[in-house]
Amino acid sequence: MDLAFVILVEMLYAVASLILIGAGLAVVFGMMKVINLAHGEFMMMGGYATITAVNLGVNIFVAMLVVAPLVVGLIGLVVERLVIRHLYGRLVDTMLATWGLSLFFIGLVTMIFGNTTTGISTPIPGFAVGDYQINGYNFFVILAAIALLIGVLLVLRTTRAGLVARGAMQRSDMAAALGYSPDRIYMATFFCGSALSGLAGAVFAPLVGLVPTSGGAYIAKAFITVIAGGPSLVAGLLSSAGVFGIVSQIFTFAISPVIGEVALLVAAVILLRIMPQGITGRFFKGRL
Amino acid sequence: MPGRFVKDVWVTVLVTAVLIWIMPLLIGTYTLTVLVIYGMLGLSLGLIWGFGGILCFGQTAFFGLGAYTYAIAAINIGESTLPMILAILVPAVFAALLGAMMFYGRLTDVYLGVITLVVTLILFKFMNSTAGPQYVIGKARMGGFNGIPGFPTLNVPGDPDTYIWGDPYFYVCAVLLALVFLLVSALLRSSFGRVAVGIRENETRASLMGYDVRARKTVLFAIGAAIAGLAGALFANWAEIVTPSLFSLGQSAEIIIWCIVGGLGTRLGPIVGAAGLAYLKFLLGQQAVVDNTLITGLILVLFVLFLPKGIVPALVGLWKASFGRRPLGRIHQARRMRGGERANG
Amino acid sequence: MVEVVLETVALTMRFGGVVAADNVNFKLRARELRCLIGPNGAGKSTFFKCVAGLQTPTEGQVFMRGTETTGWMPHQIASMGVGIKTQTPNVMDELSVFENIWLAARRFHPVAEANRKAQEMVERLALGPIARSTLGRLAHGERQRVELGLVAVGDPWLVLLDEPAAGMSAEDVERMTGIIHELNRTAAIVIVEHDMQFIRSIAKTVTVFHQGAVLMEDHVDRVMSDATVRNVYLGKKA
Amino acid sequence: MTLNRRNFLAGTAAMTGAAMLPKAVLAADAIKLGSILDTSGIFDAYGKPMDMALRLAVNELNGAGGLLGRQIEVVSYDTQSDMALYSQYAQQLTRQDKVDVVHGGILSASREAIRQTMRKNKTLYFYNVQYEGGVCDRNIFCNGLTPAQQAAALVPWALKEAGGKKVYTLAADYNYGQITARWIQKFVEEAGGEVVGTDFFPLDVADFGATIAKVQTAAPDLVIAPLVGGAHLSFFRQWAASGMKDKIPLASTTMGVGNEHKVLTPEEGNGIMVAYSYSQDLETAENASFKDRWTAAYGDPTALHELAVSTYYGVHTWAKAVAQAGSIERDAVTAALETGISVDGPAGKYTVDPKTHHATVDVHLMKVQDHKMKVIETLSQRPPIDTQAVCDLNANPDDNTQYEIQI
Repeated sequence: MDLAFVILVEMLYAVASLILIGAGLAVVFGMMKVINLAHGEFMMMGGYATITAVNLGVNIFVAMLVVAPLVVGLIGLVVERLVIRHLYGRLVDTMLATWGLSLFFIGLVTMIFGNTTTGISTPIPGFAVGDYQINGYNFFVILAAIALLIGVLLVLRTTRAGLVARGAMQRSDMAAALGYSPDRIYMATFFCGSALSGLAGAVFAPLVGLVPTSGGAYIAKAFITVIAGGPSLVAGLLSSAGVFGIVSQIFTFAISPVIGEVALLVAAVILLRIMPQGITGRFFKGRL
Repeated sequence: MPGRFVKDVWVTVLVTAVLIWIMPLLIGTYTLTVLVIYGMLGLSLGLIWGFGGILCFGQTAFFGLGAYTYAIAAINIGESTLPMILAILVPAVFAALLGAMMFYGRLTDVYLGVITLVVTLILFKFMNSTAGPQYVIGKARMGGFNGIPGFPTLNVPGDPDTYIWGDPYFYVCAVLLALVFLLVSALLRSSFGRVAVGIRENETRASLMGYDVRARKTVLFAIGAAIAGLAGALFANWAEIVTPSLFSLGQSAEIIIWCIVGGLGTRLGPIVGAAGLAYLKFLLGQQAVVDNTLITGLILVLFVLFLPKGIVPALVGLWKASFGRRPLGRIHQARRMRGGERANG
Repeated sequence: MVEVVLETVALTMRFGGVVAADNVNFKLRARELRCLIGPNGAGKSTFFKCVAGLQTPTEGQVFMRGTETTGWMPHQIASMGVGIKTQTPNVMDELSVFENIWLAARRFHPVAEANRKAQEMVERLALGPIARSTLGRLAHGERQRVELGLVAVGDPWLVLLDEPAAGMSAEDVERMTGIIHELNRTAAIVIVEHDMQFIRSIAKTVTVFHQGAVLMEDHVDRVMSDATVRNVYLGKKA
Repeated sequence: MTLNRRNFLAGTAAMTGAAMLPKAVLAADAIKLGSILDTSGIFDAYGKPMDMALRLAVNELNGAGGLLGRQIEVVSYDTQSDMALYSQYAQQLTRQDKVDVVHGGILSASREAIRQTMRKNKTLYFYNVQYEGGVCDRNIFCNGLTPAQQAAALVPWALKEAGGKKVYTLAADYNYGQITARWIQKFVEEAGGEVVGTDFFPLDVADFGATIAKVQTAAPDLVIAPLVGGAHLSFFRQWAASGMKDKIPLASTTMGVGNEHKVLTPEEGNGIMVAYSYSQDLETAENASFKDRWTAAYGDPTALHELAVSTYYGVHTWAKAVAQAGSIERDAVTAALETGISVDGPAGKYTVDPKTHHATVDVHLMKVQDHKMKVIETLSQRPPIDTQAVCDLNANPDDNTQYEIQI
C-alpha cells in the first residue's frame, strides 16, 4: 500500500517534470511556430542563475521563482531581438539558428563557470510514508507544474494579453488586424517562453548536478512532449506529459530506468504514427 | 539528357583527379580521409533533404548503423567485402521500413523530424546500454558506451590478409565519394530524381499527377540511408572503433549544419560544407583561447542569418549572374517559408 | 448509350455533426461537360474532393468507368487517366514550366515521348516564351494555364477542375475556355465554379448543390432562370 | 578558468619563447611529448586539470634542466570530447609531429581509439586514468586505479562500517560500471555478504526517484553506487533529499573523481565511503608541496583530482625511465620501466607493475566530511590484481588485447 502511494507520487512527479520541461518550448512553439532548440540551454542557464543567486545570499525560493525566470527571460529577449525576429515564418531556419545558439551558450557558460559540476541542495526535507522515505521536493515540483498550468490557462482565458495571444495562435495576421503589432507580441511571447524555461531549469537545479551541457538532457524530451501534445497549449502539454510520464515510470519500476526511457521514446513514435498532428490535433481540437 | 550526364562524368573525374593529387600536399591524408567520409555523409542528407524535401534529424542513425553493421559483421566474418555490402544494405532496409512507417502515415515536416530524432535517440540509448555480456552478436560484443574496437579493417576483396590503410585507403575513399557523387548525379537526372524534386516542390500536385508519393519518398529515403551506411562503414574502417557517439544528437545536428552551410539543393554544397566544417573543427582543436563549442554555434547562427542558402549556391549565384541559366530545382527561401506555414495547419 | 465514366452512389461526407455532402447520386457520361454550382458551403468542393481522392467519403461509393474507387488515394485515381486541378493552384514553384508539364507527361509516357508531349503542350498553350521560367515567378493567370496544361498532357478521359477561372483576367478566361473545349473532345469534364459568366459561356448541363445535396440538375439556361436557384443564391429559403 | 590559463601562460614564458625559435633547431633539440585530451566539450572537467597537471610536470622537469640535457616540448591537441578527433590527432602526433611519447585519453573508448595507432607507429603511450582494467599491450602503461584495486579495499571496509550483509549496487551503465559491479559482487560474497539487487543507469539518467523507492523495497544494509558524471550526481542529492542518507550508508568507487563531493552539501555528502589513490585532503608533506606548486602555476587548486595527479605521475614515471635508460628510444624506455620503477609524489608511491604495465599504488579509505575527504585508513601498495589475473607481458610480450576479466 505504501509502495503504491510512492509509485503514484513518482508518476505524478514524472508527469509534472515533463510539463515543466515542455512549458517554455510549448509557449514559443504554440504561439510563434518557432522551435527553440536552445530551450535546454535556457533551462541550464536558469539553473546557473539560481545557484549564483543562492550563493550570493538570495533566498532559494526567490532565486528559483523570481531571479531565474527574469534573468533567462531577459536573455531570451536579447536573443529574440538579435536573431529570432529575422527568421519568423522560417521554421527550419529558426531551428538551426537556435541550435547554433544552444552551442554558443554551452561554450559561453563553460567559459564563465567552468565545466565542473555545481548544484544546491533541496530546500525541503524528505518524509516518511509508512516504511518508505520520499523526496519532499517532489511535491514542490508537482505543485509548481499545477500552478504553471493554471497560471497559463488563467492568463490566456481572462486577460487582454491572453486574448490577443489566443488570436495570434489561431491566425498570426489576426492580432495585426486587431491593431497589435505582431513584432511586440512575438517579443513578449519569447520573453514569457524563455522565462518559463528559466523557471523550469531553476526548479530542477536542486535535484541535479549542473554542468554547462545539462541542457542536452532536456531538449529531446521537451521537443517530443510538445510535438506529441499538438497545437493546444495546456491540453496538449498535459495529455502528452501524462502519457509519457506514466509510461516511462511504469517501465522504470517494472524493469529498469533504461527501458523506462526507451519506452517513452517508443510511445512517442507510436503516438505520432497514430496521430500525426499530435494528441490535441486529434482530440480537444481548438481548445487551449 | 545523356549528353549532359556524360559531361558531368568528365568534369567529376577530372576534378576528383586534380583534388586527389593536390589535397594530400596541403592536408595529411589521414585527416583528408575523414573529410571525404563526412562529405559522403553530408551528401546523403543533401540528397534526401535538398532534393527530396525530407528533413531527417537522424541521418546519423544510418551512419551509425552502417558503422556498427560493418564492425559486427567484420568480427564475425573475418574479412571486409561482405561486411561492406551489409553495411550498405542494413541501413537501407532499416530506412525503408522506417520511411514506410512515416510516409504511409502521412507524417510531414516537424513530425517527421521528431520521429527521426526519436529513433536516433532510441538507437543511441540502446547502444549505450549494451555494456553487459548478454549483448553479443555472433562473436562480437556490443560494448555499450565504450563501443567495439579491434575489428578487421578493409582488405583487398578476396584477399583477407592484404589490408588497405594509410594513403591507399584515402584513395579508395576519394574514389568511392566520386562514384557516389556520380550515382547521385545520375539519379537526379533520371526521371526518378526529377519526380523526387517535383515531390519536394508540391506533394499534392505530384500525387494528382499520378505519382505514388509515399513509395517514392520511401525509396529516396532508403537510398540516402544506403549512402550514409557506406560512409559509416568507411568511417569504422578509418577510426578502427565504433562507439554510440555515432548516434548522438550532436553528430546528427552536425550533418544538418554541413548541409545548411554548404548549401541545400546542390550536390556539391553538403560535401563542401561537411569537409570544410570538419576541417575547421580539426583546426580549432589546436587552439585553446576560445571555447570551440562557442565558435561552432556562432558560425551556425551567422550562416542562418546572413547566408541562409549556403556557400555553394551563393558562389553559383555569383557565377550565374554573369553566365548561363539557373540550375535545375534549387531549394529556395520561399520553400522553407511554406514549410513553416504548413506547420501552422 | 454512352458509357458512364463517373458515378457516385449515395455519397455522404460528415465532419463531426456537419453534413457537407448528403446522399449525392451523380452520373457523368463520356465527353460530357458538367458544371457544379452552388453558394459557398453547398458541398460542391467536398463532393469534388471525395471524387478526386483528396478526402474519403463517410458513406457511399464512387465509380469510375465501372471500377469502384471509393477511398482510393489521389495518385491511384490520377493513374487511371483522370486529370485533376484543385482550387488553389497546385504547381511546383521552383521548377520551370517545361519541367512541370514534363513531370505530368512522364507519368504516362517514356522519356522521349514525354519530352515530345511536353513540348507540344507548351506550344499548344502558347507558353513557349516562358517555358524556362520557374512557376514561382509567373502571374496568376499563367500559373492557372500551366496547371491546366499539366492536367491535359496526360490525355485524360475524365477531368476534374475546381474553380479554374478564379481570379483570372477576361482574356485569360477566354483562352481557358478554348482549352477546356479542346479537352472536352476526348474527355468528360467536371467543373466546380462560382463565376456565372464563365459557366454561361461554357456549360451545357449544370448540377446545383445546396446544403450538401443536389438541388437540381438541368440545362444551364433552365437552371439560370429557375426561381429556386435564384433564391438559393440570394440566400432566401428554398 | 580563463584567468588561470593566462597566469599559466605568463608563468611559462620560457616555453613560449622556445616556441618562437626556428623550427629546425627546436626539432633537433627538444624531446616531444604529445598530449591528447578533451579540454573542451562534455568531458573537460576531467581533461582540463589533466592538461594542467601534465604541463606542471613538464615545467618542473624543464626547470630542473630538462631530460638528458634536452628541453621537453609539449605538443597538445584538444579533442573536444569527440571520438573521431582522437583518431585524427593520434595520427597527427605520431606521423606529422613524430613525438617521442604520448600521454592522454580519458574515456576507455578514446584510449581504444588511439592505442592501436600508437602501437603501429611504435610510439610509447601512457594512459593515466582510472578505468575498467584488462588492457594488455606492451606499448601502453596505465597508472589509474582498476576496479579490483578499489573494490577489494572498499567493500570489506564499507560492509564492516555498515554492520550488515545485504548490499544494493547502483552502477553506471557502461563497461566500467558493469565490471565494477561484478567485482563488488565478488568481494561482497567473499566478505560473507549478499548482493540483493543491481541496477545500471545510462550516463544521462538524472531522475532516481523510482530507483530510491525500489532500493527501499529491497531494504539493504549498504548501497554501493559507482555512478558517474553530472547527471548521476543527482542520485546522491535525491537520496539525501528523501531522507535516506541516515538510514542506509552509501559507498562509491567513483563519487569524487571529478570532485563531486565539493558540490554536495555536507548534509548530502557526509559519510559517503570511498577509496582512492589520491585526495586533495591527504595530509602529507608531498601533497602540501604539490598543492603549493599547483597554486603557484594556476592559482586555486580546487579543480585538482585523482586523474590529474595520475597524469602528473605518468609524466614523472616516464621521465624517470628516460633518465634511467639514458635514451628516449621506445624499447630502451620500456625496458627501464619494466624494472619496476617507482615514483613518490602527492599520493604516495606509484610503482610500475612489470607484468601488466599497470600500477601498484596506495589506496586510501576515506569518508566525505564537509566537502573534504577524511582519510580513515591507508592501504599501502595495492597491486592491480584484476589485470594481473589475465595479463602477463613477461610471458606474452606480443599480447595486444583488452581482456574482459572473468570473475
